[in-house]
Amino acid sequence: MGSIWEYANPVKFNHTAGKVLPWVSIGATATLVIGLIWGFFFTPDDYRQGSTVKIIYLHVPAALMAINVWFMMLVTSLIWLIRRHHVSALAAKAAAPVGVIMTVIALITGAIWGQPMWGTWWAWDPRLTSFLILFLFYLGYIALWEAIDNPDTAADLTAVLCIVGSVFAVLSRYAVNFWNQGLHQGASLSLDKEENVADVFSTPLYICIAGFILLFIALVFLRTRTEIQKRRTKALIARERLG
Amino acid sequence: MIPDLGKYADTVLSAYGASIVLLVALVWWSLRAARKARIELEKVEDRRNG
Amino acid sequence: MIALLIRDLKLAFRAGGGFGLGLAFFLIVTVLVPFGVGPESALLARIAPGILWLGALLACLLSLDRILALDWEDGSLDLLATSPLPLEGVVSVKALAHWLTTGLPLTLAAPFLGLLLSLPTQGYAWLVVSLALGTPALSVIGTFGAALTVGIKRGGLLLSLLVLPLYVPTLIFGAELARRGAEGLATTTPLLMLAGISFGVIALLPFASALVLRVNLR
Amino acid sequence: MIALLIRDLKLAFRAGGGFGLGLAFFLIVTVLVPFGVGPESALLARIAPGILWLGALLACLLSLDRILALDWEDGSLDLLATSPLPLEGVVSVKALAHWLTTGLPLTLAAPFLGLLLSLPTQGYAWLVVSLALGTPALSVIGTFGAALTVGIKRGGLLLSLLVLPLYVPTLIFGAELARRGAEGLATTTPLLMLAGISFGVIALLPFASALVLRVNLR
Amino acid sequence: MTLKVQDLTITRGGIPVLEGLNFALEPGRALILRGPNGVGKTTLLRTIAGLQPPLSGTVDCPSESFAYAAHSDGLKAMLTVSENLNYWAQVFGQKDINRAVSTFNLDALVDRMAGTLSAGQKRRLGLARLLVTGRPIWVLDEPTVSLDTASVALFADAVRAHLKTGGSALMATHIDLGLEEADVLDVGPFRAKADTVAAGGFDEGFL
Amino acid sequence: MTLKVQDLTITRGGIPVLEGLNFALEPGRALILRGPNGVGKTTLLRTIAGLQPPLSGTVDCPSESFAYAAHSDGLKAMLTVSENLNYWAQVFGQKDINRAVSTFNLDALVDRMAGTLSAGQKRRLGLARLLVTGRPIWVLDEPTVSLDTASVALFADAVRAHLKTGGSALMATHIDLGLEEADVLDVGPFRAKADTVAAGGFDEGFL
Ligand code: HEM
Ligand SMILES: Nc1ncnc2c1ncn2[C@@H]1O[C@H](COP(=O)(O)OP(=O)(O)OP(=O)(O)O)[C@@H](O)[C@H]1O
Ligand SMILES: Nc1ncnc2c1ncn2[C@@H]1O[C@H](COP(=O)(O)OP(=O)(O)OP(=O)(O)O)[C@@H](O)[C@H]1O
Ligand SMILES: [Mg+2]
Ligand SMILES: [Mg+2]
Repeated sequence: MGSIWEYANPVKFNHTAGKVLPWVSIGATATLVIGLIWGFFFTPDDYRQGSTVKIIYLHVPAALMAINVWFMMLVTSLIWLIRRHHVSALAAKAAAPVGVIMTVIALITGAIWGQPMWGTWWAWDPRLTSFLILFLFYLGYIALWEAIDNPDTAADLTAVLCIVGSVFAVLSRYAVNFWNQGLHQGASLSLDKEENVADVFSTPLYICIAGFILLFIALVFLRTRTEIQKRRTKALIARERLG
Repeated sequence: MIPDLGKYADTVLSAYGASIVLLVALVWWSLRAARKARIELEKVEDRRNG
Repeated sequence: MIALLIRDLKLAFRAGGGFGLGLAFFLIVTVLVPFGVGPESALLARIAPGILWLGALLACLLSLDRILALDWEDGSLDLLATSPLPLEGVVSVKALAHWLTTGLPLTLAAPFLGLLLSLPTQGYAWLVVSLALGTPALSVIGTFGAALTVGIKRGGLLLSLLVLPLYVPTLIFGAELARRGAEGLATTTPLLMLAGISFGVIALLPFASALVLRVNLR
Repeated sequence: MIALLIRDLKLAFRAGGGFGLGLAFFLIVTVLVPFGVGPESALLARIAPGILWLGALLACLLSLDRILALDWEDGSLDLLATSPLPLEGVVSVKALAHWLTTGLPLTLAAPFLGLLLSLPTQGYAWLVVSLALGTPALSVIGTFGAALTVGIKRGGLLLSLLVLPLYVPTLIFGAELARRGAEGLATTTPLLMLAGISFGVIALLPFASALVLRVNLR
Repeated sequence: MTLKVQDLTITRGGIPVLEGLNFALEPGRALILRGPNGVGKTTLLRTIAGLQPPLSGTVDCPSESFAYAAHSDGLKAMLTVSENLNYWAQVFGQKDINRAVSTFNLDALVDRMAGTLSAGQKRRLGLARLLVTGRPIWVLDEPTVSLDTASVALFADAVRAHLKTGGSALMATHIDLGLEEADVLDVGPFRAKADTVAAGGFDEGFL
Repeated sequence: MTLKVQDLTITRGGIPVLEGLNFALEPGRALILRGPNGVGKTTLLRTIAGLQPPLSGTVDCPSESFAYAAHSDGLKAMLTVSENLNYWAQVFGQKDINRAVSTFNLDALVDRMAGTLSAGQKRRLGLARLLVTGRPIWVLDEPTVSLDTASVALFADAVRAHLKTGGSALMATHIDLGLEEADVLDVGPFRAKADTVAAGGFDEGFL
């Protein structure tokens, strides 16, 4: 097998990605379909929230992914800055749009859920607010990638932005907490204190989370490979020009 | 078939609808970009090899 | 280094007055707010600290692309990078010049604008303190953003997009400090946080800015 | 003429997305307001129409210097002035391109941002109407300002200073229209005034802009 | 279309720089302006192209007959070479950019962003723009800056071809273009003297 | 201070443009780079000046020994000629600007804003900046663009004086500078070939 860094070689990565991708995709589709169907059709309503509790199967996995995708980008950015493995930088680039969509899903499902639960689409609750800020970070990150032609320059700049941004994201989270006490649920995976009720909801929820994670892995493999191919195409065209 | 969602049917359905549309769009967009990149690359490789 | 500072200040004064204009923008934003939200003074007093902070932030933001873009376009930045000055020093001086021409005048002018928005009497001191502590952080963070976008043709709006989320903590603590001051509440926590952010940012961010600038000059 | 429009739009999309970024700025200003003035939704709802109008105005303002300055710097404007296109047409097309890349997306995005500021339900339609009527005036007036300041190195802030007073009537009637709409009051007067300003400005100001531009090219 | 310049006095920054200029440029001819740095060649060309008014005298030709090209080429870094040319072609009501592309040997570069060209390549693109204007009189300010010898020859050929079709060209330059058929006018002797200024105009109080 | 360039391969926009460059520049010597437009002279000079990293090979000289001057002169339109020079002198730890002013015949212009100079006057000011850097190796990209013959001679004299004091100069240019003592290096033959690129690096997947 050798060291993990071998996969930082684009050729090797493409090869492996090609082999792994179908399986991950099938796994992602299967778990997502099972989890969502289970959650949507075969769970009872919550006694307080009624049927809206079903939204949790989308909302929580998306919210978790939104944060973790950024975290993954932070790690790959550091790897790029320290070891200068192109695949690592491209993986960060590939992950960002997925992260944005996850953030948007969390925001939209949250907003839709908030309407019946809190009587408003949007409140300046700390958790909601920090998600909005995360969304802005994603937008800025993607815009910076788009704005620069030279791929290595873009990789360097976005990597630094990602790191500085992470520090500020943590700061904002603290600031926002200080600024407003919220309406949002605390971070525990149980809706009610009684164990038995929670179980009913939590098994499909775990399946959905697994599905989102698998989907993310599949998408990142696919998109990273796309980015690698785009760069190769660009390099080859440039080479043709040299004659 | 659809379970009884009570008075929150709109809420739940629109949340599922919006999320699934976004997820499908993301996947579709990624696949399309992948296909485009592959075709481009093959074109260039062919030109180079033959 | 001092030559650089003096030149930047001179240019700010001559080239259409970077200094007067930051101030003017601040003034105008504050003046436009009553046109937008209506003239009741109770309402205005409540939103005054927040709006003043927001106005200061926007005035800073608007002038960020002057920090480096002009020097980039005419090649000065290339020449500075090959000069004996360390790039970390260059970006720090640039941030300082930006603060002297924007943050400082804004801080001094804020009390007068507070008057226009019926800010309560006990609020003035805190407003000035919060701006004096917070605007240096705005300049330093802005310089980082300017260094990130320096190669990009007319990156002005991209710059805003990148910098604004970075401004959030400063804005929250700054406005909170000013607001609590105006309402006579305890101010220790936001004061400490604001000071912490400013010092942290001033100590660390210039290294990131210099790094990024070096990449951009390649 | 159409070639000019197409080129401008192309450039706006390519050069770091003039289009997405105007929008982003609007979004960010609106998002920052609660950080400044605090999160209570009753307060936010009251100031929402005014703040949204102010945000749209600032987003326009920030992008004004793209209208002519880039073309000036690289000499395109000299070449356009010697081309068969009438300068009046050129400035009108520039204003149109600016509106399409800034005003229009802002108008379409405003309802979503209204949500963030807890705008009352009946306010949305009026908000959109007021922006749809008012933003063209902002673009045309802005083009005039850009033509006035085109020769000045980094005239960005001077431009803001000149243009903002000219924006005041539009802002007053626009925000008034949106506010009355949100509060369910009569809207005829501000509606008529806003429409009058827009049409007047679109019909007359391009001549002034062309005149000023010609002077600046000398 | 003959360009006639009569008794022209031109100003820069409010100060007269050249005075008493008289010359004519017939179709099919080229005229090269020479003169030391700062004498006022750029100012003269801008005046003739109609970008600034003369202090006195006349330029006897409508400004619609000029194609002006100066130090800045009006190229957009974010548009490709062909998009740049197409745009100017459309502005000047022309269709075909192929001749311009091939004349200045830009074929290999048509799909490159103008921003990624080297100095000389940018210049070639800027000159190619002249061919899509369809205007008879070229007014050129130091057209061959940054060009290598081969490209200077391309340019000379382009000018010759333009003259053949009845066009004419007015150029300011410091280096030799290899255009034997061109006349040369040294503007040095027309440098404005201090007393021109007071020549009894409305503004004599200022000047 | 001898500048030694060994086996240098340089890239622009991620693409190799010149490869296998080897040359040395002794104190007291000048070297003129020639080559067609777009071959990579500007890129080479930027690499040597330390503004961008080479793909491979070494530039054997600390970047503190270079004074770099390119197309854009780093002049501020709103500062006067003497303010511009003074500023750069201070940045480079020098005091005296008089020699620079008189060498490039700028005496009459010292109090003019740099923005109101003509193209050639600006260029002279840009070149005068070299004299206030106090750096031994001049790295110049097309230094004589827009200069008239007299100014080109001034420039040649300045270079000669610089060489006499043990400095050296590396210049890219398309025109004749009248510097007989300079060596000439044609970079055309060093144009990168397609297979340099694939030289088995880590990133072979891209290239
Ligand atoms: C736009 C609005 C919203 C956003 C951005 C949002 C964001 C989040 C985030 C980030 C999490 C993950 C928490 C974690 O595990 O660390 C989460 C979890 C959750 N959210 Fe929301 N939320 C929103 C609205 C709502 C609403 C309206 C409700 C229902 C009343 C809701 C109910 C929940 C629940 C039950 C969890 C699971 C909590 C747990 O971890 O046990 N959210 N939300
Ligand atoms: N804004 C200004 N105010 C005052 N004088 C100016 C201004 N701009 C230029 N000048 C002066 O006008 C004169 C003519 O300038 P012009 O650019 O026409 O010269 P040129 O012949 O083109 O020179 P070059 O060969 O260097 O390009 C110069 O002496 C210049 O210094
Ligand atoms: N950003 C970029 N991306 C890709 N290629 C580029 C980029 N910038 C420049 N090039 C190409 O790199 C090559 C080298 O350019 P360079 O500016 O070094 O040439 P040069 O020898 O200085 O030419 P000139 O004599 O015209 O100034 C050119 O062919 C140019 O087209
Ligand atoms: Mg000139
Ligand atoms: Mg070059």
